[in-house]
This record gives sequence, C-alpha cells and structure tokens, in this order.
Amino acid sequence: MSNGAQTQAQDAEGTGETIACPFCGLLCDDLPASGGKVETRDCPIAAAGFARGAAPRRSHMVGGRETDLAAAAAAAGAILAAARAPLFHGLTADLHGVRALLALAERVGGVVDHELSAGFLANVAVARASGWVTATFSEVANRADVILLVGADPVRDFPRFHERLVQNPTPLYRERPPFMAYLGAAGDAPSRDVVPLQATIGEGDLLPALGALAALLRERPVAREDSAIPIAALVDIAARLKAAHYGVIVWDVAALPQGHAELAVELIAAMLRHLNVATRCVGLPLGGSGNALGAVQATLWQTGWPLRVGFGEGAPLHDPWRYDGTRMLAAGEADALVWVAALGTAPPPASSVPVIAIVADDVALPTPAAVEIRVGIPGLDHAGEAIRGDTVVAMNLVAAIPSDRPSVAAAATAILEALRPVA
Amino acid sequence: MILDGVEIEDTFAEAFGMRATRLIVTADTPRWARIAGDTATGFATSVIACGAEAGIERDLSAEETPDGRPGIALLFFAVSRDALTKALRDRVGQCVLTCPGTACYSGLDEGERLPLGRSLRYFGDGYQAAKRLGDKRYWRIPVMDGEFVCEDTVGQVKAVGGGNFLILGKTHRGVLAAAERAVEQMRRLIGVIMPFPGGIARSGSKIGSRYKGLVASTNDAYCPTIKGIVKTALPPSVDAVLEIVIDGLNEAAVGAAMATGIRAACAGNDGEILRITAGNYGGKLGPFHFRLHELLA
Amino acid sequence: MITRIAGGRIIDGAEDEGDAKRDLWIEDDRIVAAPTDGRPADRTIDATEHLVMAGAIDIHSHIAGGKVNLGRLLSPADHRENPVERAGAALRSGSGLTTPSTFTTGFRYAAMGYTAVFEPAMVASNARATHLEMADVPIVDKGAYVMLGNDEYLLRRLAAAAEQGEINDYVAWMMQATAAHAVKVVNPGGISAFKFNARGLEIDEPVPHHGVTPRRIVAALARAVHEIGVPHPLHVHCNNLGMPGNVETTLATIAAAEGYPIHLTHVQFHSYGSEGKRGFSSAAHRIAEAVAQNPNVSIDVGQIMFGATMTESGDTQAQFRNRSLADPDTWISMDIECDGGCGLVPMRYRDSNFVNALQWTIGLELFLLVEDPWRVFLTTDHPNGGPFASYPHLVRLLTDRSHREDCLAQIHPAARKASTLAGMTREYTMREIAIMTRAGPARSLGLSERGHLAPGAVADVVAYRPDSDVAAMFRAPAHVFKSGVEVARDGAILAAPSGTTQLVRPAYDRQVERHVRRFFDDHMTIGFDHFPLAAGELADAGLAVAEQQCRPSAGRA
Amino acid sequence: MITLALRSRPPGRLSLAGVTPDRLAALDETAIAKLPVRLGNRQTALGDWFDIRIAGAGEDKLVISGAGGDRLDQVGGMMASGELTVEGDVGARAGLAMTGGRLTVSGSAGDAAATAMRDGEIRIGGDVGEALGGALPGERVGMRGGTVVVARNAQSGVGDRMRRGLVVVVGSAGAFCGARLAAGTIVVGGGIGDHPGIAMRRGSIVALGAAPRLAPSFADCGVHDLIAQHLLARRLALLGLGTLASRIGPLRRFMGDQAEAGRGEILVPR
Repeated sequence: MSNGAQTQAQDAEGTGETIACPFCGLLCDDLPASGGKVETRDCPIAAAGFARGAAPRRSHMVGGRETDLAAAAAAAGAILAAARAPLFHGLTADLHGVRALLALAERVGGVVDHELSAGFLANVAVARASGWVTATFSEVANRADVILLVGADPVRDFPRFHERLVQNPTPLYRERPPFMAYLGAAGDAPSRDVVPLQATIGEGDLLPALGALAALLRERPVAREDSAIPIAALVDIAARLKAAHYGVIVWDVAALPQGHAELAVELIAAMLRHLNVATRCVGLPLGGSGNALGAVQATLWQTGWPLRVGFGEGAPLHDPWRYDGTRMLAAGEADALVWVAALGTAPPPASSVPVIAIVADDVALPTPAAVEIRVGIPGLDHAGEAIRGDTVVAMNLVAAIPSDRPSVAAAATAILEALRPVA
Repeated sequence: MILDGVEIEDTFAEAFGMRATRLIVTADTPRWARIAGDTATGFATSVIACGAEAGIERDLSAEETPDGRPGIALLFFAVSRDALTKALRDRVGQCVLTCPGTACYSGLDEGERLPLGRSLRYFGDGYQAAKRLGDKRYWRIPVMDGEFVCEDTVGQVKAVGGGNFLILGKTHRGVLAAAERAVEQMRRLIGVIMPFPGGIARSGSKIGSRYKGLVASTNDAYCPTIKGIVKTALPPSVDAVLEIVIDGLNEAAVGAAMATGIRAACAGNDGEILRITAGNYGGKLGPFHFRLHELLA
Repeated sequence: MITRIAGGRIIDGAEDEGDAKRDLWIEDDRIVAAPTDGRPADRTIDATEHLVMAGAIDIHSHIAGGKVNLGRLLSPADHRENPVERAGAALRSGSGLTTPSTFTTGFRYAAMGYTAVFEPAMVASNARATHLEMADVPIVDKGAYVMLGNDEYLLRRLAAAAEQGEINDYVAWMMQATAAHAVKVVNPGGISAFKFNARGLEIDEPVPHHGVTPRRIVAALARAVHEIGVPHPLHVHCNNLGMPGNVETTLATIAAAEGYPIHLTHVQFHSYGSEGKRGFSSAAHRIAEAVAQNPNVSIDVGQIMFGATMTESGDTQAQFRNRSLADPDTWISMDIECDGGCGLVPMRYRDSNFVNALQWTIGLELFLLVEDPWRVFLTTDHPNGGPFASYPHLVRLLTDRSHREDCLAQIHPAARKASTLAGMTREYTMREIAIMTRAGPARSLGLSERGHLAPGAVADVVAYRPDSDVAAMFRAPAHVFKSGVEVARDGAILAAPSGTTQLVRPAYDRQVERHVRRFFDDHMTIGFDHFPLAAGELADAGLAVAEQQCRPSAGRA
Repeated sequence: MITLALRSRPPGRLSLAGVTPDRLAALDETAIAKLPVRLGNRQTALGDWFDIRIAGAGEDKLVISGAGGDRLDQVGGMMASGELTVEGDVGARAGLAMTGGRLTVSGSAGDAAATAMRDGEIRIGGDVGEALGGALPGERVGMRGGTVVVARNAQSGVGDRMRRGLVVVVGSAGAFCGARLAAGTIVVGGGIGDHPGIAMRRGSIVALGAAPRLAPSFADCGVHDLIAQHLLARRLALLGLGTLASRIGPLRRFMGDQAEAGRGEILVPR
C-alpha cells in the first residue's frame, strides 16, 4: 500500500516519461521526453513549439536598457498606475499566469482580452444564449460512429486531431471506425481517403448549406434549385447523423469563415438540440490553443464573466464590443498595453501607447516596448496548468527543458507587488 | 305631455346593465363587409335564446378602418363578460372567419380586454402567427383566400340593454309606419343598436308564464285582440302596438336614441298614433330608468 | 494572540449540556479554555447577549468546477444585476448571486458565518480545474466529492463481477488522484446510460451495454467508501430526480445500501408521490419515516426557494428531461470523458406554480418531519434549489412558524391544500440549527476540529446579534472568525485568508494502478500519469491542504 | 429644457445610461454637473465634459449637442419617458433598454443601437452600426418592443435575436439582417445583405429593395397582398414613412428558417 497519487511515471508497465504539449488545444500528453529532448510525434505545431526553447536568451528591458525583473516590474507598475484604460491583451499564458494577470488588471482597473477571443467568443455566444449539447475528447474517441467535420479539416490548427480523436485503435463502444463526412469549402477539405463523404461548397455558402442540413434533419422542405448547395450530399449526411448512435459534429471555430462563425455555430447548435430529442449527437467545438479556454475559465470563475472583461468600473463588466482589445487600440481608447505572449508568439499590435511586453524570448518586438519582461513558456521552461480544448480537462504541464526564466505569473505578481505601496 | 298630438305617458323605460363591445369587420368591398356584418349579427334579437344581442352600428369608409378597406361596425351585447366572450368567439368564428376577404378588429379601446383572435387562432393548426404593430396585436390565420386577420383581444364596456318605448295606435299599418320612421332616425346614431327584426318588436314580453319552464310570455296587457278579457293597459281606441328596444354602449346613448325615436314616431302624426309609453317592472329590476318626459324635455 | 468573546450565549450543538452564557477564548487559530494563569486577552469582543456558534459548514453547495463555470456563463443577467465591487485593497471584486464568482462566493459565505463549504459534484477528469478554481474561493475551507458510478471503468469492472476489494482500491485511488474529500454518486448508471441514448433508468434496470443495475452500483460504492474508511458516507443523488412517484426509487436506494452508511442529497427532489389529480404529491413523510428507521441514513434537503436560479447537475439524463423548463430557454448538456457529464438548465421557481409550490412545501415538510437534527442538513443544493444567500430566510422558515404560515398563505392554493405543512407546529431551536448547520455536517464529514467550540477546535466562530427577524440575524452576523482571524463584521469582509482544502487519502493496493493504467492507455485521451493531481499542484495554486484521517473497516456501521 | 453641450471629444468612451430627461427633470444645473460618469478607471462628473443649461422648467426634454458624440455610449439608456434629442452622432448602444419616451439622433449611431429596447421610439437621422435592436451579451432575447426608424443605412445583424417591435431601415441593411429573429417586424427600404433571416424562428422581414438570395431553408409560398401588409403600411404611414408605405404592394413570401422553428417570413418584391 502507498500513497499512489504522488508517484510519477516509471511504473513497471509504464512506457517511460511522457509530457504534455501546450501548443494547441489538444494538449496531447503522449510526447516522450527525456534529458531536455521532446519527441514531437510528427506534429508540426509541437515541433515548432518545443524548438522555441532554443531561442537566444533575452534580457528584461526598460526604455531600451537591460535591467532586472524587479526594476522592469517597477517601471511597468508606474505605467499602469498612471493609466486610465490599461489593456491586457494577447494573454497566452498558463492558468496561474492568467489568474495573476487578472489580479493585476483588477488592481489597475484594466481591460482583459485574449488574442484568440474573436473565435471562441462565437462559441461562447451561442452556448450561453441558445444552448447546445457537447462532449469531451475521450467520449468522441470511444463512442463516435459518425463524425461530421464542418468548416475546415481540423488538422489545420490541431494536427493530431484524426490520430488522437478519430483513429482510436481500441475504442470502448464502437465496432468499426467512425463514418466521416465533411461540410465546407473545397479548399479546406480533408483528403477523401480520410473523409469519404464530402459536401463541398463555395466561399460564403456555409450558412445556407448548414441551414439546409438543419432543415433536412427536421424533415422540413428544402429548396433544391440553388446549385451552389450540394443538397444530395446533405441528404446523405442528414441520414447518417440521424441513424448514428453517437454522432459528433466537429468545428474549429477559428477556421470558420470570418464573420460567419457565430451563426454557423448557431445552426450547428440547433441541429444538436434537435438530434438529441431522438438519438445522441454531440458537438465538439475545437479551440483552446494558447490556453484560450483556460483564460476564459479562469476569467469566468474570478469575475463571473467570460473574456473581454473590464475592471474600470469597480465591479467586473463584460462587453465583447467595448472591451475588444484590438478595437480599443485601433480606436485609441486604451492608454497602455500589457501584451502577453508566452504560449503564443504574436508580437503586440502596432499602437502609440506605452507597451509592457511580457513575452517569451522568441517574440520579436517590431518597435521597442516601454517595458520588456522576457518570460518562459509553460510546459517548456517551467511547469504550469492549461485547459484542453474540450474545456473540462486541465493538464499539468511540466518543464520539458527547465530554465530559470520567470513565469507570466511571476512577472504579473512582481508588477502587483511593485504597486503595493499605492493604497 | 303631448307631442305632435301624441300623448307621452309619464312613465319610464327600465333598462339593465349589459356587457358590450364593438367590432370592426373589413372586407374587399362594402358589400362583403355588409354580408359579414349581417351574418354575424343575425339571430341576435334577445339574450334569452340567442346568447347575445347584436346589430350593425354603421358602415365604415376605407379611411375609417385599420387596414384601409371598407368595413362595418357591429355592436354586441350580452349579460356577462363570459357570455360576451363566447358569443364573439362563436359568431366571429362562424360568420366572419368563414367569409371571403374579411378581417376583424376591436372597435373599442377602453375597458378590460376580452380574448378574440387569441381564441380563434387555434383554427390555424400551428400555422397561425401573431403580429404586433404599434400597441395592437393581431393573429394571422392562414385560410384558403389568404389570411384571416383578427385582433388578439377586444375592448369591452359596461353597457345598457333594454331601453324601449311602445307606440300605441289605431291600426297596425299606422303604428308600423311610425316605428319605421323612428328606427330610420335612430340608426343614424352612434353607440346603439335596435336588435329586433328591422329594429322593431311586436312581441313585448312579460316575465313568467303559466307554463312551467317558460321564463317569458306574451305581454297580454298590451295585446289588443284579447283586451276585453285581460287586465288591459290599452285605451279603448288602441288596436295595435309595436315596441322599439334599444341597446347602447352607455346610458346617454340609449336615452338619446329613445328621444330621437319617439320624436320621429310622433312627427307627422296624422292621428293614427295615440300614445307613447315604455316598459318597466316598477323600477325594481333594472338600474337604468329612462323617464320619457325628462328625455323629451 | 488571545481573543476573548465576552458575554455571549454559547450554542454548541456538539455539547450535551444546554446553552451556556460564558466567555469564549481563542488563542491564535484555536479555541482554548479560559486561561487559568490570569493572562489577559489581547482583545475582547463584546458579545453580550449574542448567540455564539461554531462556523457553519455547507455540506452540499456547487461552488466550483466546470459546470459551475458553465452556470455562470448561462447567467448573464445574474452577473449584470449583481455586481460586487472590491471592498478593500486586499479583497477582490466579482459578480453574481445565484452563480457567484469565486471571490464573491467566499466572501458572501464568510459574511453569513459559514467557514467551510463542500463542492459535491467534482467530475474526476475535471478535478484539477476544480481545485484551481477553489483556490480562488477565499476564506472558507473547502473540499470536493468526486463523482463515481458513471465512470466507464467502474461500470466495466462491476460488469465483470470484480471483487469488492478491487472496487475499494479503485475508489481509494480515485480519491487520491482527484484530491477528493468524499465520494458522490449521481443518478447511478444513468449518466452513462444517457450516452447510450437511454432516457431514464430505474434502480433495477440494467445500464445499457454494462448490464449492471443502479442498485448494484450503490451497494458497491457505499460499501467501498465505508471499508476504505472515508468519514463521509457515500453521497447519493438518486435516480429519477424530479419525477413524480420517485419516492419509491429513493426508498429502494436506501435498501440498496444494505445497511452501509449513505447520505441522500437534495432529498426534496426525490420525495415525490404521484397522487392527486395532477399526479404529483408529497411523500416527505415516507422519507422521514425511512430516515427514522435507518440509522445509517442521513439527508440534506435541497430546499427550493422561489425566484430565478440556475440548475447545475452531473445528471445529464434528468437535465435533458428538464430542458423544457428552461427559463430563459437556453440549456447545455455535456458528456464528459467516459466519466460523467453535466447539464445546465436555468430555472425560475414560482410560488404561483403548483409544482414549484408543492416542491417548496415538501422541502419544509422534510425538515420538520425528520426528528434527528444530526441527520438532516440545511441545503438548497445551491444553486439548484436557490442560492446559498437565501439560507437566512430558510432558517427563519424553520424557526418561526408564524412567518412560515405567512409564506404558506402566498403559494398556489392547490399546493397549499395538498400539503400538510399548515398543521406542523415544530419550530427549530437555535441548538437544532447549530447541529444541522455545524456539528452535524462536521461529524458527517469527519471534521473533528470543526463544527464545535470545545477547546482545541479550530477557531471558526460566529457571534450573532439577536434580532426578532431571524433572517436578518443570520444574514449578517456581528462577528465571524476564521481560524482565529476576524474575517467579517456585520456583513462586511475584514480579511481574506485563503482557507484550507479538506481531503482524505484512503490507502489502496497499488496493484489497481496497473489495471487503471491499461484502461487509460487503451482508451482515454489523457495519460494515466497525467490524470492524478501531482504533489505540489495544490500548493502551487495557493491551497493549504488539510487531510482528515480515514478509519478503514471491514464491517458494517 | 435641459441642454448638455459636449465641449470636446472625450479621450475614451463615456456611458450616458440614465442621463435621460425623465431622471434629470428634478435636478438643478449643479446637481446635473455632479452626476458621476466613468472614463476608463477614473471617476469623472458630467460637468467635466458638458456645459449644462436649463431653460424653462417642468418639461421632460433633454438636448445633447456637440461634436465627438461618437464616444458617448448608451445615450438614452434606461429612458422611461420624455424626449431626448441629440444634435450630432452617438456611440454604441443608443437607447439601451429604453422603456419609453423618444430618442432622436440627428446624426449617426454606433453599434448595437436599441439593444434590449422594450418600448418607446428611436429615430436615427443617419446610419447605424451593427446589431441594431439586438441582445445584451449573453442574453437570449434582443429588442422586445418599441419602434426604431433609421433614415439611412444599417450595418450587419439588424434585429439579431429581436423578439418584438418594429425596426425600419429606410436605406439598406447589411448581412444577417433578422438573423435569429424570434418575432417582430423589420422593414428595409433599400438593399439587404447576404443571409437574411438565418436561424429566424418567427417574425417578419420585409425587404422592399431588390430580392436577396435566400438559403434553401426558406420556402417559397407565393405572391400575396396580405391584410398584414396593409396594416404594416398603415403603421409606416403613421410614422411619417408614407413613401415607404406606398411601396408595400403584393410581395413574395418565403417561410423560414426551416433550420429552426420555421414560422417566420421574408417578404420580397415579386
């Protein structure tokens, strides 16, 4: 007998130590790692991500001069204390980082956004105002007998999607591989070997095609004269979904046509609500790269609101339009920018406001930031926690290639500490 | 009191409280509005057996109706809100909904609302739709010539039923001519209807009967053919009587209609008409007393 | 640091003697005996005539975890209408009344005199996220019950007629892996059944694919929890939640425990008959009778309180059924990791609605009919029956008969007529309130140092200023101490220490890990090595762990 | 009459919710000047931004004037009665959750005008942004009543999730007009963007400009001159939109969205 939960790996039957990859929402945790080397299992995102550990070390900077974390934090604190509308954006940090950034943002009355929020807020908008039926990765991997991919092949943003969630060699509750169907633009379509049934449509036709599919599922009349909509294929897809024991509709919200995402998800949600009256069919809204869903979850629990939250009014307020960080910068409404890029690599958007860059070493700043705090990458330089793209499973990220680079949480806390004397 | 040689008896008409509403029925043409109105207000002389008393108030021009089509205003009276609700539902459902091209609206904005379209909508079998424009809510019920549009609810007021006067004269022909003159003038008024055939009743009734189960029976005191054997109310020279019964949206409208009718009946009297009186129950039953002398003063 | 709480009426449910008027002494974080060496107090709190009780303990309140967050997401109006500004430099802001944010949850509980709260429905695969979230619930101690009984691994092992010992090891492993304080079963087998498209599950009906029955699941888990020595008995949310006539299921569930201790949760939702012309009636008396006859059974009520709220449950089968009640009409259902599920349905309980009104009376009947306050706990199943902020009003309903009858007069007349509540004269005493909200939950949860005021106990102390309106008294106690720190005064938060995470770590034979590892390797999308919370994870999240001892046993209670 | 003259374009967004004629009527100039208004994380007062003048008493009339009004959000928000006139532009969410009264904007309005409006009337002289008459973030139901008239053009998402009321866009409307419409009436005088009525359940979209391409989940129900169209024309005429009203003749009726409840209609020119 022992306290087993604390034991790591190295069981007699264990396959050696594996670690989780923090660089996309799948958080695949089967990457063998030893001695600072990570085997990335043919995943281009993982390969590129772990290669970031080799980036040359950079120093913290204030006003173009190298300095230490404490001094950088003090300078950042001074900028934030004076700011009327400081914006915290980018936000690709692990959960501890997000929690610390929220504490800092609240302290200085700032606004918080995430670089991927335009996409996942489309999912959020439908989930909360219309409702849906979804499932997590392991349910899909073990039960799905029909899978409909909508919008684009998920491999674009989630390279191991098929390997991890579809091609499960030992599923619990299905006898053969799931039947795969695709609805989306021809250019985004997966290979026909992988997905034999394809309803390909022209640019801009996703909504009418989804509408037709939803109507077919309801056994309602559908106009057939519009040649741009492949009704025959949709009839086939509808029949498969209705006959499925456990159908799954998958979409990568970031890959849906710009501006159409929310209504596309709305139509998918309508199908899911309808299908579950008679059979089971679940949605799998893929997302969560850059720990975006961790950021949403932590913001939800700390403030009661999903992202795009402002603390300027005292109590936290949520407004997807007003607190859209990119819009605020473009409109000149923010007067300081805290740009966080640890899991992500995007540089801060161009603006004329003082920038506090809390970024990994490989994030290039096109123009010098007022304050540059160089942080490590969770799951690479240091440990951390992130939430998977199915919003349920939080993954413990270990330090694959440990370094003494500070975490985002440490940076945010240092700034908060620097602010302490102010009441 | 003598008016144009006719004795106006110093008595009063005794009337009762009722519930009433006005509907506006429109159609493609005045003729079809009139057909709908006639049908919906048919068989509505007395609440005793018809459930409601109803009549056409007036024709409406296209400019006066909610949908810009010719129409007709109808008044409906019943003894209670529930009775009125049922009468409207049945009459509009059977006689207006069925009638080509019609639509039906509330003609009264005041008072507690009664359901109309919201009851009839179920005819749409799930294909009905509500539409609110301004402060009005309509139901659109698909029918074979398009949609039957009917307002969701209609206003309803406390009204007055059973205003009346009796024309006593020498001959049937003379009394009928006087009654027709009266009705013609009264129909020009707003807010009243004369629910009996052509606006005129010959069956002035009394309460009760010697036969079990009959609540009303012939008013023997005013029947000339038996005046020798009953306790008659008729002077010896009166050999014909007709009554005009008035329902109105309020007391003033009924009083005005009675005064107008009596004056018209008496006007141009050539000696045929001897007396005008009114029906009452000694003032014990109805709250509204229309004293003839006061109305004509 | 010595604190003297002077002049109060001490109401300690755990003590046999009656209420005593005496001073209470606190040294640092503990209650101590009055110093005999004449040492003066560093500070004295004038609590003259105040009612002094231990900090209250909520045994069942959905305060954290994925479904709670989804509940927040689905409640924009609640958060818009209930903003909570930061009340001090060391404090945090938040929002929400029915689905409050974490800081607001901790502060509001503390301001009401609660010092420990237990999240009763942690999905195992969501454990890490749940604990991270609970790290942001300040002041109160917290713990979580891991949900088992719809996890495919257990169902498969039961289907394979695994020995009880293996089940015990698995349950113990799972509790350690998820840092749980207790084990909950929700709609035994029904959540798994829903994934196979079964829309209901009776207690003797086989779960699709597996063939095991809810009765078997309850028996195995109740026995396992008892034998591995977890203080809190199996926490059971029965099958058929909310269905007319479900009292039969509830009584059958008691029988299924075969004498092992079980705790039936939110029993109000499981005490329904099917009599009367509406086919819905109270069966509270039958439940109360069963509780009296079965000393192995405890309950919490899950009282409904009228108004808008959010229902959050692991019971996807019941929540999918309830979707037609959604107000506003938006709901979420989620199948989770071959492990569990969650369903969210916003709800508005109306006193003018017959069913809601009768539910309200059934809850109160249960409180008043169950005689032993040690075995009935005060809950609204927050937020499912109503927000925890409504507890003060609920206490008033229990202690003030005339107020109860005033409220009864307001409800749907047919429900009023159908209920026996009008004839019930019982008024809870303050001592009984102290037992059902402090001593009882502490004993049930194995929190030996909490729920009472004896020397040595953790100094979680509440002083209530007497008020003829009991609700007002319980809403904002004059003083609240958490581990000796005054955290709230008259409803305002003074300090925000972080509180502990309560858990138990039952021992198990490591052999079981080999089987579970294979299951994870073959089927799950998270590896066996990454599933359990690692040492230090809770500490990294800022949580202080407090472990309660297990008392393993082979026999029955 | 109360006049608030904006001195200059504020450096950030100011919310004027509750700065309405009905609420200001009881206050004097000093009290109005002290009303709090938030600029980012700073507490400022109305008097910091506006010159305030009161002329005459007892009227529920408020005029907001001055350039730079595009940063004034929620103008007319929570108004219950009275008349609020803006000489110039307004920012986002004009008329938020209005329950009565009349808001007139001579210029243009930003995004989400008439959000969650319940009653009253809004007139916009210029253009409006996106999501006119829509819902608050996260809410299932958008505009629930009242009347909005936009003299020029509206961007995408007119009447998204709208439940009741009348929205008239005299000019053109952008994409997704009447998306997720629960009920109510939208009239567009000019062109209408892609995907009108997507996921609508009930309600009417009357597109008097060119007929848009509709999704296959909209079913052609023929050409009709329905009484409901006459009633609508009457209503438009009463709003002073006689020209628009006169264009409502026989229209082709599509029912949809069959992807959803499918009881809505889109009426387009033959």
